[in-house]
Amino acid sequence: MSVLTGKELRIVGFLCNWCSYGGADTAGVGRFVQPTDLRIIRVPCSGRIDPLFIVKALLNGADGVLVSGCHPRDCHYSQGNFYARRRLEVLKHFLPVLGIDPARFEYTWVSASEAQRWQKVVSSFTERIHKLGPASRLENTALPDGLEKRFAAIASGELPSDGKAATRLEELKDRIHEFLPDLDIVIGWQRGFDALHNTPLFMRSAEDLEKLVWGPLNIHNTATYLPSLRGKKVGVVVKGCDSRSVVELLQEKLVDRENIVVFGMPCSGIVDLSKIDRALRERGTGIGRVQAAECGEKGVTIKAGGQEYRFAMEEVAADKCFHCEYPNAVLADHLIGNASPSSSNGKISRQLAAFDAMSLQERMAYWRSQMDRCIRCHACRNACPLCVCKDHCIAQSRDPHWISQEDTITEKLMFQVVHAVHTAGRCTECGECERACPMDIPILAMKRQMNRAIRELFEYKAGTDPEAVPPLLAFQAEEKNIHEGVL
Amino acid sequence: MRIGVFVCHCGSNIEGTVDTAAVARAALGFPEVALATDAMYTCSEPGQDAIVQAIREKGLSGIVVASCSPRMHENTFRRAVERAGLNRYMFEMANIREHVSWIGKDREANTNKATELVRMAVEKLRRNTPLFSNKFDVTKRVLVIGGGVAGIQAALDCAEGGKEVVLVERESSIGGKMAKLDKTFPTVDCSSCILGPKMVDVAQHPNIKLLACTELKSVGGYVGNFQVELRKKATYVDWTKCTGCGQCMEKCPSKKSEDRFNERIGVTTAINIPFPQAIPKKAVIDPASCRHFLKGKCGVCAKVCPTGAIDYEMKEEVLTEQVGAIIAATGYDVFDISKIGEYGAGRYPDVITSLQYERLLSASGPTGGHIKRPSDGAEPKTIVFVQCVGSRDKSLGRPYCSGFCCMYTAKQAILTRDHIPDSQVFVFYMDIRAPGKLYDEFTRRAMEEYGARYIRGRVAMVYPQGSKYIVRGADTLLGTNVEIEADLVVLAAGAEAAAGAPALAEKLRISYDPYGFFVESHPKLRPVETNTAGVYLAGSCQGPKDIPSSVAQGSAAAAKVLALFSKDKLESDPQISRVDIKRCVGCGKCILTCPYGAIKKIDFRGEPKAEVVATVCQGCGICTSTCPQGAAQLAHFTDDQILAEVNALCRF
Amino acid sequence: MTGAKFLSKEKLLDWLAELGQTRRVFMPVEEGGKIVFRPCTNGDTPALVRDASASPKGVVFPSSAELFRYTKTKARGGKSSMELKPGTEFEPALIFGTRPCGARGFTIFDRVYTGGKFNDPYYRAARENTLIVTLACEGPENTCFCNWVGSGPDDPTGSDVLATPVEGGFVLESVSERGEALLESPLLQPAEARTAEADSVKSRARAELPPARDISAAPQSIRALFDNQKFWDEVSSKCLSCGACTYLCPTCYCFTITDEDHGDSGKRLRSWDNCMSYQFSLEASGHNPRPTKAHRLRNRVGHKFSYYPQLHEGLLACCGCGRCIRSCPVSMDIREIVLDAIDRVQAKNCEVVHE
Amino acid sequence: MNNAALAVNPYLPQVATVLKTVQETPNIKTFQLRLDDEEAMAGFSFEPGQVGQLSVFGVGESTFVINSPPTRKEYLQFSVMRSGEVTTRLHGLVAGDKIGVRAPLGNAFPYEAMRGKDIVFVGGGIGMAPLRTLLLYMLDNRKDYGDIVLLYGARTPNDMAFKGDLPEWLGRKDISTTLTVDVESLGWEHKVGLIPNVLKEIHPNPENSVAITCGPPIMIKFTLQALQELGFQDEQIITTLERRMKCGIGICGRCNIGTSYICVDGPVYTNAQLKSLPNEM
Repeated sequence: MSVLTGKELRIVGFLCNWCSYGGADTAGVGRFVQPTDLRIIRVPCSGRIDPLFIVKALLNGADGVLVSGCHPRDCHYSQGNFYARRRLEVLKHFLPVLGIDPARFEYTWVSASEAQRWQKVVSSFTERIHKLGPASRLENTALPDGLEKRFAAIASGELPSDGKAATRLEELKDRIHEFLPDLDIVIGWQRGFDALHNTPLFMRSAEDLEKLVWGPLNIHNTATYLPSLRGKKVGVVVKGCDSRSVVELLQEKLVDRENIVVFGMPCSGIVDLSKIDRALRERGTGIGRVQAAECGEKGVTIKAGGQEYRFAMEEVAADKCFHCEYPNAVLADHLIGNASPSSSNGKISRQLAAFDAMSLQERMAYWRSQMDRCIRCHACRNACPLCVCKDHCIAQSRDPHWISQEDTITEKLMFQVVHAVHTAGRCTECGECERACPMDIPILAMKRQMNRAIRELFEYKAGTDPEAVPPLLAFQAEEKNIHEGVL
Repeated sequence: MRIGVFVCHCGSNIEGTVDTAAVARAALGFPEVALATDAMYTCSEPGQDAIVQAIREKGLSGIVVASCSPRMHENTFRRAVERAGLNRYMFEMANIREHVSWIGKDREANTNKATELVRMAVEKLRRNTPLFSNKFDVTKRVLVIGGGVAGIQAALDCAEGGKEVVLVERESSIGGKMAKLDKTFPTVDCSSCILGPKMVDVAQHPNIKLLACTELKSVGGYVGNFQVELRKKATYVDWTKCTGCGQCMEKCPSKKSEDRFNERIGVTTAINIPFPQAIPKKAVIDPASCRHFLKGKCGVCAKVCPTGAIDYEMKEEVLTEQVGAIIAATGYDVFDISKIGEYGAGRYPDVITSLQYERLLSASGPTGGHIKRPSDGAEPKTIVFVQCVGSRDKSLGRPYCSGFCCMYTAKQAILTRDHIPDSQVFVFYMDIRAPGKLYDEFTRRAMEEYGARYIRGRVAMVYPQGSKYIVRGADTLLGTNVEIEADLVVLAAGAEAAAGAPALAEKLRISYDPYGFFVESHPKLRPVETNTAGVYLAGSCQGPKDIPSSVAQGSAAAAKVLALFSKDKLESDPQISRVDIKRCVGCGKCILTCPYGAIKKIDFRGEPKAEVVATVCQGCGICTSTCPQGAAQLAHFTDDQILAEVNALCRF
Repeated sequence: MTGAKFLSKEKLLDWLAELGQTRRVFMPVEEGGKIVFRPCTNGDTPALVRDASASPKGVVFPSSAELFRYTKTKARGGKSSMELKPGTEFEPALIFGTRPCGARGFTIFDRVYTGGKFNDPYYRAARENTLIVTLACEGPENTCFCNWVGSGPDDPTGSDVLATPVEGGFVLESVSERGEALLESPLLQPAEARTAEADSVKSRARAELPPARDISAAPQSIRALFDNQKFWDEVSSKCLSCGACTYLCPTCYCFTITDEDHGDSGKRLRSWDNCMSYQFSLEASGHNPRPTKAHRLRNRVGHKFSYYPQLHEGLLACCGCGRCIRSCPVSMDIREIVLDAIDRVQAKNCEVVHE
Repeated sequence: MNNAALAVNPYLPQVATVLKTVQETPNIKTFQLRLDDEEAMAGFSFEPGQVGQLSVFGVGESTFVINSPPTRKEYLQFSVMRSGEVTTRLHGLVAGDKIGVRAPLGNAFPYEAMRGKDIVFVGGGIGMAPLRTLLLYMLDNRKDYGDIVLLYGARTPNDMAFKGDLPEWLGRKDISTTLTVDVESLGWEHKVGLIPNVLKEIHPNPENSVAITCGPPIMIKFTLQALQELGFQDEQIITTLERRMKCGIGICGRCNIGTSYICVDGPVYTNAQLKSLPNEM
């Protein structure tokens, strides 16, 4: 321990060179006595501060982190602190998701002349951290009994309804058939290795078209493939949620509008294979032994081990489909059939509610127990339609060296935080990260929490407007929903 | 790497509350530290020599100095390590004075904290790499925006220094606010007599290219190599032919054009030369009041013009200029007094601004130098001056002092008494701010010799009574209310940022304060520089200034430009962002967020990539915190360097 | 050889506890809906209804392990020295409840880690000190294809003891000498007639597996298709290039080496890596011989079904456990790719013959 | 195997101390080092073409050809071009710093089989490093070999490494040395032109010859073409591919070209061998 045990806690400060570092200097020159806990890292601008530095500090031993920059409009680089304000405010909302008390992090503005104000900021922040005491460490948390069960409470609510899947498939095929000659590839779905596992289909010819299927087993987000097919003429069949990814990719100019043709299908919800697996296991068999499956209006009928099992859609639908706001494509060149009615009723999902009900300690323990299973395959990342860095992800990079190869919960969780922060304001909650996880780690929960913060702060929903700018790549001089200045 | 650590006592400044020897001992245990020592004054000559010697003798490849703030001495030590042959960026500073010894009393805690700051500096230094500046050519031409006195001074000084100047003025003549003034304080000499010759110098100087009726459209490029687009407005008069004879003005049938030069006291002709001493002395048609443009027929000016200069078909033009530096001297605007309803400006014709009053005083003004009430042309006998109108007023969003109002009010009080010896002059003031040379003496003269009655207090309201105005205010010294029956009320309207200043600042990529004034690099030490290299400030665009200060700053800006141009090649600051092309996925997020437009999209083997324009980048690092894959890295503040600092603090 | 033993279901935990006195015992347990190998602790029950989601390889070959630690020390006068300490000793372990495919995976490791020019001392120590009690399968899942690679639901390869589930417990048969010692526990009874029951469980399981496809032409076919970029582009179209397959695979043994420093000391780590990752083959210069997912998938399939068998007497570097199919986010099916490759080459040869 | 430590724990480097560094070019630095364990140093032997893994502790490892000849035993020499993380940190090392070495690894140039033959060395940029060790070995055993032709090229004179060796090589009568740079440069007295073109100009006789070439991928590609045009058979052309190695001991699985692992089967290959492998460069 390099902090003076008993006397000090570990507080890290990030100060911009021009205002706050100068303010701290001025406070020194004025001999404004301050507590000694704070150690200051000088950065050129508060806009240079990646929120991940703060998470890194807090996950690795800091008891508090303080950021200070120039007052809004006074930025030496004219806009840096505007960006910083948004990013830091989002972080403040996100920290409790990790089980970190948001009071352990604060950002404020101090100019080079505000010596007294700096003294006050340091003193009151230090006092606050001392009141909170030493931060609990991820590796020392223990999961209270029953917590996992409480959280695993199956989502419920309404599903979008649609009963005409079969006729629509024919319509879809006709439409694709019409356009296929002008396209290099059309992405859809086909039956996979067994009756429950559909798999993405890359149609290149009319024969391929025969393999196309439609239904709640089309669980994959077809938009994920688009950036890697840039330069080709690509048709893509989308569900409502897939279309939001397309919109987001268009917005970020990662795909070219003129090169993609979107076939929108109204969706009535998809199944969560993990739920089916769990349900089958409770009945003494398993998803690996499924012989036949049929999805109808009433739900899913499965034959396994010579027995037949029926599940209502409500039992096995993916969580994201309950209260689905966009069952139809938000952007499509060809909309097939009538739209499914949205099932959104503005209620928050039970998963979010269950998470909200946990204490900070419990949340940290929860992540500890979940991340323990992570094998670091990064399927979550590669399945994410918006993780466009893929081959250059900082998870495997040495320069910058954000994440080490050490097999620790902290490093694994740090990666998930990186993912959540990098997709903040961009994530459409398609849920591919969680679905792709071979270890069933509920990482979507983290992103849903992040999205909720983004919605509250910026009244923004990703993947609905191809012309919008993601909120963390923009700013307003006056932020309507950000009320900083606690210190 | 072999690191040397020097812990400074700073006399007793640090040593008083930090055990520097203990810090040095601890530092010796840090990675790659080959030498650690404490010294009395590291920044002194022997102190620096010790560093140089240690580098040479011990083969050190990096230096940490733990002493004062890097804002104080970073450059001093960088130069020192450079003298010893190291790259100047192989140096880090731990601030153990301002951030430790001066703010903490507990010697143990301070020593401990200082040690940690040194550890942090060492860990960062381990990840430092030598950085080298790039050299690039300089276009030795300067653009001066604004032809007020500050701009004129800057332009003349640069031109005298042998550099080409492009002087751009929005109006049809240079001269700015000063040209409108009758006399100047504290010498009460004639404003146009001292400004006029300078304006002529501008017109005649071979190195100055004067572009009036012209505005800045866009700025590209960077220090030494700006590409500037200028928008030359249509004047409908071919200036190459116009001789400024004024015949058109005499014959122009439309006499309802707003007289901007005379501060809208009265009207003028649609074709107009604003004032006799105008430079350039060329006519301009105001299409808003010209009959040709309004009704489609007239053409009187075209008929009378002896040189056939009238060109109704003239179109706006865009000119491009290459310059190496830019001086912004766009001046200020006068606070809109109609915003204060209780004074009745706008409703009552005889409540006017000081600048309008200045036109009334001026011999070349609309009244020929006779003070006449705008309402009835009568000579006012009782004149009330109200100071701090739109200054020092938080409720109006103008908390700042406009600086020069006290002085010009005193001047106008004196001139009033000169013009109308039997007049009575009252001045409502908050405080008298007269700190300049001979300034206080001057205000005293107004009171003592000229009998202006100074009343300390604010005016609550002005309302008409008959042909006069009742000015009701407080005398805070006497603690009484006062009411004065006035013939004319002159409001000392404060200075505010020129309209469009923020938009211009954005084009120039410089900062502006909440009021729209441009922000200098450092309030004390870099008063004419801005945060954008190669862009300088002169005059009131940076904040309210009187003539001497504006001229001084104009010269200062010119000196900066000449110093810049004294080098044939410029060196770029290497603490800028770089994009690792191997990691870049071309998502363009950095391009979106860069406040300087310093990142451009390039094509690299058929794939889009980002590239930093080294000379435009100012090193803020927003791109680095934006780039999700860490491809954009701000040199000297890379992710790894900051992570090393975080880890040094958290993991030990 | 001692005869087979019977372990009653009731005594399973006791037996594991007994084994746990001398070594760490790992067994499959359910966690968050998945089955993973965890150290056996009091109160846990093993999840034996199906094969574990993750393979047991992590016990012997941890996802990240220290190769060594270094400490730099400075003596007075600036002279420094560097001390290296090899990774920690392996504590004896036992894996209970892997399926035959998981145990077979280690034998594919062995040839690389201890059978080549250089020996991996960490792996060797772990392998030598880890006993494997394998649970024979009662029936296949849709993704199982162990019989294609020469294995089967009761394949003892790589195991020390093979346990076959029977009514009320397990029949334990030793496969190795070390396994024999495990059967000496007083908690076990002679299997006697239950051996026959076990045999019928095994043969039933074998019968339940769909017939194996002949993939003996895979090594040549895949090599022949090496330059057929179109083929690899097509079969890799839907691949996300995530590498979940490799981390779950009992035979994927590739790793990366990275250093982590902490002041003047630090460690060199050896961590799982996978050939589906762009970084895997990225050279320092920025050149990448396997720039696209098609190139990388070609290497993965090639390695398992062509290169490895060519180097190791035809042994495929695949144990047919089907994890890569079962857990693939987009349900890629490696069986399909191999068969496709064989078919294409055959079809092409036929064409040649017909011409 | 010549290094006992590798047999015990092939991952564990031997600690060595940097004796001397030479900045060859702006981005190539040469290191001379000695193993700290004197006994190991005395017992150390290798063959030309074999590589070593150099460690910067805390940063990582990278592979380089030992470019001092086995006949000069007082130090091991490596030349490092700065390109990645490890090489950048290697460049930061100064005399006295500690470094880790795992060596010798990989195969060697078939220098025995080359006896009595004419030798053509074609090196480009940092690619001269592997050739140097063989060249020096041959110079130390000069009578065993026939005519020796050396063609060494770099982008600019500034990028030319081994400036300490060049005067000797140029001056010796028993080898024919040609230097070339890509572009004309002030004060440059040697050839100007791309290596393959200059090679064609020199026109070495393929009869009873072996060509050894090393350099950046693009140069290799055209040099191979040039050699073939000159009549060199695939068996007569040798190159080295150490840049893909990671663990160095044939286990980590990343340097394979089909069935061949560069770190144990290579890094030295004849063109004939490479052609029998899948085309994955």
